[in-house]
Amino acid sequence: MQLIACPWCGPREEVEFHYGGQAHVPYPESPAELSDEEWAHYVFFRDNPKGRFAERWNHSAGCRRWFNAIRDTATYRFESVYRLDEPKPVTP
Amino acid sequence: MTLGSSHATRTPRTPGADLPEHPDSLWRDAEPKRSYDVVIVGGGGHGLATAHYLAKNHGITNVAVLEKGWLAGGNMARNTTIIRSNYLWDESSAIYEHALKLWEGLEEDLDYPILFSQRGVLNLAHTLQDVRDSVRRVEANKLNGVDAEWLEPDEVRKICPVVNTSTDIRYPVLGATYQPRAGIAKHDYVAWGFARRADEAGIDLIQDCEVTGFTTDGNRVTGVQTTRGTISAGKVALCAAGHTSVLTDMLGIRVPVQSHPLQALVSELLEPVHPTVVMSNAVHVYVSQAHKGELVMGAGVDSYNGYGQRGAFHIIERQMAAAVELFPVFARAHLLRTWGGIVDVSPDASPIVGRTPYDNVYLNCGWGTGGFKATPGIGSALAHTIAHDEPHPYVAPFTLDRFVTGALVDEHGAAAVAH
Amino acid sequence: MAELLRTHPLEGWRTAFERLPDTVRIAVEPFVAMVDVRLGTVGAEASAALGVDLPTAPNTWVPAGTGRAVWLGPDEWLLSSTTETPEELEARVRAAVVGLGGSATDVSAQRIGLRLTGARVRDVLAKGCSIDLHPRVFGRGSSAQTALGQAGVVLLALSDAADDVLVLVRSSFAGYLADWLLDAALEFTSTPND
Amino acid sequence: MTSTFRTPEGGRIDRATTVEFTFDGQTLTGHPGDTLASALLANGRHQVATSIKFGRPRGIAAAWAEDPGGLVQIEEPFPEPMLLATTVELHDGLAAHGLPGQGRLADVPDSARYDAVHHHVDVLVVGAGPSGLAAALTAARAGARVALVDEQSEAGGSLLSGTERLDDAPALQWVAAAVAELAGHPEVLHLQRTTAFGSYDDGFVLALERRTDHLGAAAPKHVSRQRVWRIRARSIVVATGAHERPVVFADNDRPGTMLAGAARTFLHRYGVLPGREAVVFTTNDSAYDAALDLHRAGVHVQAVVDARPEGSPRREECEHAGIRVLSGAVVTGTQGVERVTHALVAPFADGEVGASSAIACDLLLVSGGWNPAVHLFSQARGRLRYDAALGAFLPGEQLDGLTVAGSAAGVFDLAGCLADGQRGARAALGALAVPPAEEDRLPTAPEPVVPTAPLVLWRVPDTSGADGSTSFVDLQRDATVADIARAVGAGLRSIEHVKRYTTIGTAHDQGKTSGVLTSGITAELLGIPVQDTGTTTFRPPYTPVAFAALAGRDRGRLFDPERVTALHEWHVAAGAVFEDVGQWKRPRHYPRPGEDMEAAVLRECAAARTGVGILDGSTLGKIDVQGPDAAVLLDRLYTNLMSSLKVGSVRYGVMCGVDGMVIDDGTVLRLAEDRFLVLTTTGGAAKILDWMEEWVQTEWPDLRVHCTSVTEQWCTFPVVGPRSRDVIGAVFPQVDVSNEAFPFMTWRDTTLDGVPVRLARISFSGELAFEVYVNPWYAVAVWQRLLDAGRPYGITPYGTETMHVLRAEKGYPIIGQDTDGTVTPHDLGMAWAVSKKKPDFVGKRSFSRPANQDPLRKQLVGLLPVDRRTVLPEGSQIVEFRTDGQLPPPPVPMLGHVTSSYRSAELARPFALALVKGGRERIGETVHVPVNGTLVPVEVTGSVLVDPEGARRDG
Repeated sequence: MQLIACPWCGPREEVEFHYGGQAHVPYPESPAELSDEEWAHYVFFRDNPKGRFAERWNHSAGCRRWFNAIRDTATYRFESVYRLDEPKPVTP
Repeated sequence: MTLGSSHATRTPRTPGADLPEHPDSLWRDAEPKRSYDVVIVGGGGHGLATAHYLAKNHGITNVAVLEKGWLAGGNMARNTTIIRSNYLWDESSAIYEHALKLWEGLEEDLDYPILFSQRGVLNLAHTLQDVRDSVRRVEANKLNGVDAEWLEPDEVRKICPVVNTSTDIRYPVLGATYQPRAGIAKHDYVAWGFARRADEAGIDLIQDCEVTGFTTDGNRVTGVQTTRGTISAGKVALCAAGHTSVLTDMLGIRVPVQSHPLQALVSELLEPVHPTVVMSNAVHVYVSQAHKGELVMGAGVDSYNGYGQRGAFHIIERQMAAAVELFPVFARAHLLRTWGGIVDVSPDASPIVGRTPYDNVYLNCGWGTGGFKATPGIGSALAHTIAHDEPHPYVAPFTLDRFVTGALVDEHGAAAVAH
Repeated sequence: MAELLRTHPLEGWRTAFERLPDTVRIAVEPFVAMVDVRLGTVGAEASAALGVDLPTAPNTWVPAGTGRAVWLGPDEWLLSSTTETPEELEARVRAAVVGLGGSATDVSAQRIGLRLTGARVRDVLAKGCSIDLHPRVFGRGSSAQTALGQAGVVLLALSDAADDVLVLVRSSFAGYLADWLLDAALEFTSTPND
Repeated sequence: MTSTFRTPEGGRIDRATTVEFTFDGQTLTGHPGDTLASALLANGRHQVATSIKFGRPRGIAAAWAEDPGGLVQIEEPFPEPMLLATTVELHDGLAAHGLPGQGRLADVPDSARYDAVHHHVDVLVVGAGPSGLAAALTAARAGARVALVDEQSEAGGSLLSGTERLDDAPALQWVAAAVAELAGHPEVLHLQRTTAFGSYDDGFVLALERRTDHLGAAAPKHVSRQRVWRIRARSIVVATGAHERPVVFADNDRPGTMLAGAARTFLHRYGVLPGREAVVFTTNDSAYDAALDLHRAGVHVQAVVDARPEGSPRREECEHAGIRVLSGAVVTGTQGVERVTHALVAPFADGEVGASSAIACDLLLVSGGWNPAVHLFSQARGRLRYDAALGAFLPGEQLDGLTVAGSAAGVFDLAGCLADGQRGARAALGALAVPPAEEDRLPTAPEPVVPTAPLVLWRVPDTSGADGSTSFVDLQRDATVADIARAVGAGLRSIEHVKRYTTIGTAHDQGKTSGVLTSGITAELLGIPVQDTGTTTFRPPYTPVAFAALAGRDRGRLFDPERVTALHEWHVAAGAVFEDVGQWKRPRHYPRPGEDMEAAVLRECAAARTGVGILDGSTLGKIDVQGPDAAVLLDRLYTNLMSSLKVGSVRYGVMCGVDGMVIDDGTVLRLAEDRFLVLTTTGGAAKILDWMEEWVQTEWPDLRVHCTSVTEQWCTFPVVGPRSRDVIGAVFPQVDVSNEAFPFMTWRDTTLDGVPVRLARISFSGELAFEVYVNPWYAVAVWQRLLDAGRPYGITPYGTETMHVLRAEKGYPIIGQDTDGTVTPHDLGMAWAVSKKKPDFVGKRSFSRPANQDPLRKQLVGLLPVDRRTVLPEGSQIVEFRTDGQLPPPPVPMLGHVTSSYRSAELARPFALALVKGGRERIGETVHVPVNGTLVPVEVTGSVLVDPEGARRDG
């Protein structure tokens, strides 16, 4: 049971949040120009690292805002959360 | 008290108390050799079964199984041991039915008491759409030669009297699909049976041997770098389940799987009350009473990616609420132990098996919650694929390429039953 | 013209609420006009147009005319009024914010209000609310969107002693939440009616 | 039986009151304050049960949750399987019996209440022993919000089991004062009978409070029997003490064999003599206290058998008291049947065991040292380190927000535990930047005697000839040293493998006494250091927790919310039969007396097709989409064009996921240039709002648009049928309802008695229809007005079943019933709803994937059973027509399946919708549907079976 720090509402229980998978996977500029393989990678393929992962969360039971987080998938520990209009933190 | 009375008061052995003993000899703790014809990465159920069938069906025995921890210590030791083949799509039911047929002869094949108990599996329906999906699956199963029936609530009660089939609960049981040949087995016994067979065939089972990288030459992998040195390999099979991505990242292969925690739990030993296996997606619970009498239950998949082999407790709490709702007599059963595994889930909830961009590397992942029940099936099919260097018909539909063409085997989209 | 008869989803619960002890009182709030306001930037302009300074601190509410302004998100508020009709409130607020790139939607019937008062309110809420309701943390002016039991709610602290809380809940969940609250309060009732 | 083993005085029991209980059918007595175990011992009863596998007698071997012996089944006041007699508080009317290994569940539902409470603190202290109390006092005095939880019925921990003194007074006086002081701090929550059973991320600890079990039949019904405390602590002090560790030897499971510390507990806390003639076998100094205390209480202590050659400095004390001390000796076995009669004692030097001689005793106390209770620390993923001197695993690192104090951290003297508790609390406060109080005094404890080093001895070599097959490591699993030897012999090296091979540690006690022993013995057999073996993982819960306690109040009607519309009471009064649609309760049909569903639905359908019907469609999802870019957003999310929709008009639309599969559909009303009302399916309401928010927030933040749910802001009543215009016209006379003024797929605003009402010409039935939108405050009144106005035309309320028949006759799909996440708009025959003009919309790119070009994709078609009688079961599969009317042997290729199937009043025959491979190409063909073993021939038709040209709808 994590305590997740919503950038707006502050720390809330994990149950208040909805997971959104890998962050920073933008919708392609012009999908029509992509090959089937390139499109498939956008639709289905996401990173799945063991360790630090930049991912999307939504405070669904609270302010309903999406935000990003750097979390370690091995320890589950959140290293940082940041708003969508903030750049991905530079991590060592 | 006297000696005589003591014998008089001695109670008979509790039913189920005596599981068959494990044999006096299991496997050598092998040291890695310099080179093998086939290196299987991952000493879980799939890796061990593949090793066994490589030897048994194809006479390939210069094989190493590399396990980063202790043999069969991952999902194989953590799953809820449900075995069934009543999947919706032809491709799925084919491989799982192939597995089920092997399960039925596995005790003899392995000469190991794996306690495969064909007590049947009930998949409960709680909504009208559940009923439609259930009938659809039952009819598909029948046409595919998989034993399946649709049961009305009173028939459900006959098979599992402790299920709450009253109509005044929040989500009344409207019926269930039933696969009589489905059941459970003892996971450790299964894994160790495969391990012992593989070991007998001369295959090296190498523990505490973590893969740290691969040596490649063009589109071939020539060696596997491990914490116990580099091992050159003629062919490499990846059977690492939840850790697949860690390996494919080393190889630069992108695989559309996500690793999630999946929790399970067990109660104390109880007198028999639950003769079958019951699964419910709507009220989310799946439960069986294992051989010794403990209730074994699975909970839901945690939503986030996780390699921690643990999940959040609120999922267990919800699971308990569902269990008590569906089985009121479970109220004072006790949660004895909880644990978690790592399931590798693919976008269509079907496995990804077969060739990779590397000529001599074979992929086997994405089984999600279906891995255990598939064990002998995928073991034999993957062994065939490795031996003949072409996908066995049972795994042919499960290519990586289907995500590009869109020819998914969408057990997920079709709302088939998980686990 | 004669107004149409209004019915409240919790009419059937009135007697049960009346049986509650003073330590946990539950009162059904009368219908009020509520509007959901979305506005990117709130400045003097907005305040002037709306006649209220929308609170920019998360998890807070402020009095606004005859009603309240509740922070729902970085660009979202819930405005209520006890004197305007839903249509009047939406029209007024919409007129005020549209020019500023905002929007306003009548949500008067989306939620119903339950006012909980008494020394045991915090204990009752703690049975299904995971946020800290300690008076030092959740004093008057605090608000929270969170879950109570299995219902999404907006909680407004109306006192500094956590003994006066307004619970806003989606209308379709009202019956569930009422049952949930009565069940949670049972141990504080002298004459258990389970 | 009289309590012949009860001391004349002392203990924490209420001797003035006697309670009656039954065990194995025998009526016995005890006192409040007893546990079932202490009461049994007081009655001279050691054997509680027989073992699961060998049927060997088993007795009480410890005094609390670590007891491996005393498993019981509770029968009264309510059956509960498998509890430890040592943890069951005695009460009048308690009935129990010993368990051979399997518990029994009650066959009636449990009527007790259970609940959960969230609690937030600065400092959580687990354990109210000397360390925990000291920690709680320090934290409380500093003004912190504190929770102190302890699993026993009263505070004191180990002090309850001894005769220690603090500040020159009995230590329990200090305990009482500490408890009183804590009670004086308003911010302190002090819970006894509360077991912290799991520690999770970010200071989250779960604790189970047993609130009424000790009250027996007197337990109040309206108070929860057990409560799960969900505690969020900014900092945690774990002061959970230590479990005494036995030494393994032959026949060490015989009742009368008990941990030395447990004997002290029974003596001092419960006033019970566990025996009359004792032998004490130890490898450390702590057991000397037991020997001396029992001696003072009148027990004849035959000998203290100390495995250490040099013995202990406390030897003199014993000998002065006339107790024989045998240094460099071990117990090699026992004699007796239900109860120890002799201990076999032999000299022991350099691991060699000499010839043994029997010493008569009815009580054999054992101490092999102490295992700190590191469970919570380990659950919080703290690494353990092996301490060779103690022969125990200790916390091996400092965790953020969690400190281990006292004997849980390997500190075993009273003064040290008090100081360590205070240290732990100060560390916790420090992390929170809370200064400790000026006045934070610890009581003075007597100087500890410097102990001699304990000897780490896991097992006494088996000289009985039984080869370790009666040397029990896990009594609950009947697992022995011989089993571990077999496991190692079989080639196993990992402790996890050994555990699985032997099943050690998997029973009720989760290996509290056997875990470390197994590591030690395995290491010995493998000839490797114990730290290399390690322990198996400590998994929650620390002690077993009842399912119902974790279910809490989420049972029965609170299991899952029931969502209802403003008209629910009306539906109930009208005798509606309800259907679960997600969390909603929707009327499925309104049977009249004597009607079954089929009859009711045929009647409701006929009304809608020939007269007028009315539906409560309020569960439909509704989203208000506002802003200058509202149309742009909808164009990107719907497959068809929405920006071209005129204000005042309505358009049907389909939404797809990025994979090109249909996820929802519905109608869209354009309210203004910059405002739309989007209707979704009932199930899609929340999903589609989230879908819109996700795209707007994460991909298109530049769009000036806002989406707000108004699902419960509007009730929706479709008034359906040829006479609907008459009804609407009568209720809303100011509205020109003529087709010219109010055509199909337009909407109009009006009022009713000053209440705003929106009317829309939308038809999900294919009939002339008007949807009435109104604020739910007035829903009942408006619904009633419509019924009154419709009475002359026989207006008939209808439910979801009739709605489904009507829409199916028109070939309108239900997303989620006629689609399953693998269906595109083209598959549904809705190419017309897929814009060719728009350069892109969500899902468009996926349409051109190879699999989407497959002519054999499943397509939505109609099916007409040729026999005009059979209602095909929904879900039925479809196969090629078989001239012989027989199914070939499996596998039989399938063409698709029946998604919807009904009896049609309009068509006077059953019909169905189905997804069929290349279905549109097959229109006119006959295929087979297996139904209960026979092949039913069905004709493939188009999906629209009623009024294909739409004359009724548009008229």
